[in-house]
Amino acid sequence: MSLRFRNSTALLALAAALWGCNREERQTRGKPLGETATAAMPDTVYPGTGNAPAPDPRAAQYEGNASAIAQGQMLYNQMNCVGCHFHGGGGMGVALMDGKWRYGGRIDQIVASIDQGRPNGMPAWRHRLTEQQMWQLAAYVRTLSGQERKDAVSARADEVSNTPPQTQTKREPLMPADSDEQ
Amino acid sequence: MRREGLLALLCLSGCSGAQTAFGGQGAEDANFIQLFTVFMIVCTVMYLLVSAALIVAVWRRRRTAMVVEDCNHQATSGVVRPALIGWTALIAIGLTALTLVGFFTDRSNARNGSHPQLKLTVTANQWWWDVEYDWADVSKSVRTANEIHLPVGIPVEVTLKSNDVIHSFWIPNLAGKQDLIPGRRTDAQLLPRKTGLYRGQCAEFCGTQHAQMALDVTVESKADFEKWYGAQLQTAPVPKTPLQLAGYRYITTRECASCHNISGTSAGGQVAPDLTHFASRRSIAAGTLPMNTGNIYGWVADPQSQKPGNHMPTIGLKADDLHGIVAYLETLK
Amino acid sequence: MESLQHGPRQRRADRSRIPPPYPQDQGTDLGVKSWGPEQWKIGGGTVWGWLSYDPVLKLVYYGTSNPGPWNAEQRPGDNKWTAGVFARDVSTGQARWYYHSTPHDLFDHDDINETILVDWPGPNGQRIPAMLRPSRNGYFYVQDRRNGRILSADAYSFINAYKGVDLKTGRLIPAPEKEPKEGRVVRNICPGPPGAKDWNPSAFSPVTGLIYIPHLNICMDMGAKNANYIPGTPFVGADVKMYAGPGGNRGVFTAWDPVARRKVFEIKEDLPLWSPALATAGGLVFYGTMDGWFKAIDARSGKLLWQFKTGSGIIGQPISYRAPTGDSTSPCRRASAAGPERSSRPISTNAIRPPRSASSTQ
Amino acid sequence: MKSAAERAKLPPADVPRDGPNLTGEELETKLSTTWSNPPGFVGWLSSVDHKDIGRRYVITALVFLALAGVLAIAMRLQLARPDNDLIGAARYNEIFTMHGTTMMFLFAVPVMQGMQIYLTPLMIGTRSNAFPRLNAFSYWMYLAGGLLLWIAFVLNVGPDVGWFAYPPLSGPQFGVGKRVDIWAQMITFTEVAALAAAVSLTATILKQKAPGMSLARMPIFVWATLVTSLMVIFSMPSVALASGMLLSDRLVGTHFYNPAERGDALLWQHLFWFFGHPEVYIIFLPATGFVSEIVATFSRRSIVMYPIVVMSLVATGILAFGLWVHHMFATGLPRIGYSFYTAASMSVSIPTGLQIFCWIATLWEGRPQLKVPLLYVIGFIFTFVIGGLTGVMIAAVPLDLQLHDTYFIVAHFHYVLIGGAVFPLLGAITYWFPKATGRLMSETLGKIAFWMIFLGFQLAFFPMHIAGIYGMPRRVYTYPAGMGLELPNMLSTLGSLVVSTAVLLFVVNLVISARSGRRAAPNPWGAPSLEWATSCPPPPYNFPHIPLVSSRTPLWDAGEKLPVVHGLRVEDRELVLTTVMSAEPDVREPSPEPSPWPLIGTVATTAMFVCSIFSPWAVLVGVVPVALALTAWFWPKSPRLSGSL
Repeated sequence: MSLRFRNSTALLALAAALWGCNREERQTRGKPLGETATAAMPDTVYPGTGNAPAPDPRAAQYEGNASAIAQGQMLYNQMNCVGCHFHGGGGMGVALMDGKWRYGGRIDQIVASIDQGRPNGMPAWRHRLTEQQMWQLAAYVRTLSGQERKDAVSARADEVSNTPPQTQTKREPLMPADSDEQ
Repeated sequence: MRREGLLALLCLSGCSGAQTAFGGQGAEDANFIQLFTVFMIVCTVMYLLVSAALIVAVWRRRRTAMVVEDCNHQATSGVVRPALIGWTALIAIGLTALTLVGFFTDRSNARNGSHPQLKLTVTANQWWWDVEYDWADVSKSVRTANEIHLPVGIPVEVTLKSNDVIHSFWIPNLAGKQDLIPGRRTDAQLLPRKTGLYRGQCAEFCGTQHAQMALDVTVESKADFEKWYGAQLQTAPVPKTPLQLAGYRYITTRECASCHNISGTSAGGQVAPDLTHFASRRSIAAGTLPMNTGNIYGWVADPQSQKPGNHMPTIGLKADDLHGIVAYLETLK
Repeated sequence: MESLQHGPRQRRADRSRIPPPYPQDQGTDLGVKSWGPEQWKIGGGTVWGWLSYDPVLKLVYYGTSNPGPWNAEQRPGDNKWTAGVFARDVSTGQARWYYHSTPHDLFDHDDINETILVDWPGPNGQRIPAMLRPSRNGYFYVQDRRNGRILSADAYSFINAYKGVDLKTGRLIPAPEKEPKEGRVVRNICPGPPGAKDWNPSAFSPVTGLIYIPHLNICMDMGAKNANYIPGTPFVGADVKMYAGPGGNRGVFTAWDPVARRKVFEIKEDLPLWSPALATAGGLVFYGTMDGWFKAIDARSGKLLWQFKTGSGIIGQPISYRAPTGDSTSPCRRASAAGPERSSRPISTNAIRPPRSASSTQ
Repeated sequence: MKSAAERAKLPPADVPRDGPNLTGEELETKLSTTWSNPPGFVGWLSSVDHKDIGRRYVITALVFLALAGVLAIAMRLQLARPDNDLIGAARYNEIFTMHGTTMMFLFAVPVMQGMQIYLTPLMIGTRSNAFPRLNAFSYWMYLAGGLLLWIAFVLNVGPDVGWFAYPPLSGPQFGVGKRVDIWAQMITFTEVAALAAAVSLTATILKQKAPGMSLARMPIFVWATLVTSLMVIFSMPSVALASGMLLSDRLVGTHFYNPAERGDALLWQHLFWFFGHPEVYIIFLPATGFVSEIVATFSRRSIVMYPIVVMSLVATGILAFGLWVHHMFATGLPRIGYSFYTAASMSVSIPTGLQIFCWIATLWEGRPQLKVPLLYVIGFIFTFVIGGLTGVMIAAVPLDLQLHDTYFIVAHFHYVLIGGAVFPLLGAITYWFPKATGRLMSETLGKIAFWMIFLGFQLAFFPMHIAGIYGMPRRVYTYPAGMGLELPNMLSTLGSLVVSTAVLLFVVNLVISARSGRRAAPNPWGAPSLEWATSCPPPPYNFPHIPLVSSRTPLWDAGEKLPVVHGLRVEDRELVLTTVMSAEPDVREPSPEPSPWPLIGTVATTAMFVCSIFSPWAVLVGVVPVALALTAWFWPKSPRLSGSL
């Protein structure tokens, strides 16, 4: 086979490997033993705005990772997030399927919200959930507004149908945090 | 006598097995062994007939030369037609007999399980068993995980549910398997005849850790069962030593309480095995590790290395937290 | 007053002299025995509805809320003292009697609705001190408030979740096919979780002898699942989808004749009626709708006499009072606010004089 | 040579046809130019010759057999010792899923269909399959499905939910990522391929038998092919529908298998096993066809009681559709229903019992020659009957409740699939190797390989019966010590190593003999059926003149010269179509030319199928190129006279 043909197939295989492997990577242990510092405290006056902290290196490991999102979906039901946020529509808790993120919509900012809790009833899950679980939850929460890649998401859960299939959810544009209603 | 002979024949290595269909300690499994013996005999006879016929047919007129002797390669000798009729009759009669024997064994199994005096509900989850004893007096019902205690001689009805995928409830020494299917209620009947320690296992592929989803079954006398049941009704003991207190405080306020339940404490999680009488069980994590202090340390410190892919996360505990937790867990007899 | 209704006997000091009216409520420590072990501690059943007081009998009447979690499979047993009505002695706090309207509640049907105390026409002309209650499970209970015995219990709204109330044993007859099972949705359960009528009180008019019930017509599909208990988070364990009941309207304003035990008239409203009712001596009945219409209807015929558009949905209680000018027509004042937290912020409006012509043409 | 257009204008009489005045060398050169592939690589890709397609099918299937065999060795090494950590849980689940899926969908069915495609035209005396381009399309779709699955496996996107993929584990919530989608789409590929091949084979058998070859004179292998093809046509749509519904559940959130929304996990099991059980007979019946042919040739006489054997084939084919619920005895369905399926499962062993009787009777009546193919047949009977009898045992509900999903079942189906289908296949490859390559395989190497496979197989799979009874469930990546499972598992691992070396030896024998084996005469075994009437390897047009058949064993009864039929065109591809029952010559039918469009159609369909894993719109957009390819494929050629005789 001509050199050019062999190189192109090798390149294609590599690209396919990269594309496929991150989604399917099964990371069973979140991080090595020992505690790590959680995300830095956000600027409390206009949380989620201003100079958002540098993106956390762990984001790449959880964003678009199918098994993390699946675990997050299980935790979302098990940790009673459904009770307040329903299936993304919101009730006592804020809606998670729209683009408005008062405390920042990036995955590490969502982890900070879960970790530290937020006013009006969001409990702090630090020490109630492990780091890995919080990152998995954040990865799933982002799928409710269509932020995650469509091939890593599960179309529905084996429960009463509630939202349109997340594989078809339109990606909500992330609105700046200090948008109209404070 | 026939069964013992057969057992000896097939017992290649130590058939004291805690998980073998040849245990025969349950009514249904005893029926299985008898039926299995009947089928083995009939099938062996048929097999010997076929083999003998084949060997004789091949050896009788084998020739090395590759030539068609005479052209009458159509003629068939007189013996073939009656042999065919005899063979067909033999197969038909044999199969009809086996079908009827199988049918009546099934009926006797159903009769054994028709008047249960003890009701259980087993809910399968991904890779552990949630066991509840449905007592007539609701406040006396006991909830445990990955283990079943049964009084000998009492017919038991087990209602089977699943919270996620299809599993299969199978304790070979006692009875055949029944699937646990989400959205459906199936049931299994057990009638233990001999006391002893047995082991059941999930028999339908249910995901990453299907291989390590076992349950310990203890069949004991009625008195021992009552004693065990009474102990299970008690709530968790109050921690005494400071180390146990530290463990108690960690478990009831931090990650563990989000999933596990310890009756009598504020840890009320319903989505992981009930730990109220954790230390009284024979194994950890659905039969993955035998119950001893070293294994508790190993499991709590890093469950993902013992049973990779299961839903218990590695918390990354500091040493003193770990000591406290293990100390407290060991008080939960 | 003791808000924790159940618990072992010594906690509740319950020495009710007259036994509860029905066998289902008789026994000792039922508050613990009718639950799984330790489940009564996280079983809910608090009080948040309406109370009534009978100065003559010196009894206080109130209902208790639904058992937790909504997934009934997780809490076997009758789940005593939840979703029922207590009658307590006002001085000692002893429970005189208790009636369990919805044992082992499956659909979040608290029984905290208002209990209207009336004198009921007894068999041979004498008066029975009775208690009327349009309950959330859809039955209009008429009970003898001295001992809780049921005089009548009829469905005032469309119900398929229950088959009726057995007047001899006082027990609600369940519909087995409507019982939600873990892992499988049950469809078309009426009434839905907010019940046939939610907390918004109805109004009794001694003039017409009718009860004016602003209530819902909502059915649901319900799927139960294993609820996890984490203090500080909702302990529900059910997926519910609510939609309009038969007829397509989500609200009904019913005038109910408790003696004849039938519906005199009803007004179909598109949106669910969460506004209480007010019946006045002038033969008018006032109520508000979710889209902000404050309406007055004729007490006898139910004809719409007058309506006024307010700025937001109405769930507040309309009240009437005599103005200092001594004018006979009683101006109205009601609070209207419909917000998620349901706190009703009164919006004072100027006095509303019902059009003279309308009221005089009765 | 005149151009096609000019030939179209010639009066029928002047068109050059094969006959007494146009025969021998001159005819054969003309025919080979008409029937050979266009030159070059594109010509190779656009070949529609059933021999090319059949050879490609068999070779590709054997490659997949080797790949799945390697996975089997990996599994056996992991299970050699208790609590072994050679392979992790997730990886082991992927491996056993790939082993099962590849063996069932990418080896067993395709290799049987490949042999059928290669042999059927030769055995019924015609020049090509009925829909040659559909055949080519079938192979390319099969290849595309196999590549999709194995490329995904290499890229760590391989399925890990078992070859049966029961929802809800394979459903949208628990079947994480795109693993199960790829498995389900591979099913779509292999179903389309199998259906296409089955339709082509059925039409070939019914319409293109040589004149005189009535249904009662067809070789038994052709009967097996007919029954198998009809079974494919009736069973494959069931799993195609099931996997389609699973894909739509996973991609657009439908609720076919969602128990919470009134879907049902058992719906999948019914649809899958309604296909699943006929599939194992689709694999087994062609093997009985091989056995009948080999037994007839090597005992030097025709099969005893031909009608009984044919009736048994048809009965097995029909009964196979009535017993799928014996895979679901543990799912809590009504018990009385189970007893009907027990009876049905027992009754399906009667026709097979009759077939075995007839083979043994044939050996009894004839003069058996202990050549390698016959050795494989004898090994088949010894092994398959054990598997059949354990099958009868697990047909009874009380036994199945203990033995279901244990290693007893693994032993059972390896006995009936390897014993029942792979042994006859190896015998058939040895038997028809000279016809396909013109060279004989070596007898000594063949015998060594046979005995190693036969004994290695017993060592590998008989202990699994014991492991199953000792409580070892299926699909476990490890097992605890102290349950008595150590010895059976160690023996099984040793046995599997013996079997793999033996298969290696067989492949070596294949490769060496293909190049330097003894040259084969047209009929090296003195066999009776038509495919031995033409040369080894057969020319592109198979037969210079279409033979005339007057008995079940034409070569044995025809003496020197096989009577032939004249009158087919020479410069155009033409076949004789005969009536279905009595094979009276009916009409001369033009046979389609080689064309690259089936391959292009496959590429378009592959693009549509693969992209539809990721977005439902791919189905709409992808249909356009597929439609274009099919239009070009069916574009009518210059008009030609298809004169009647």
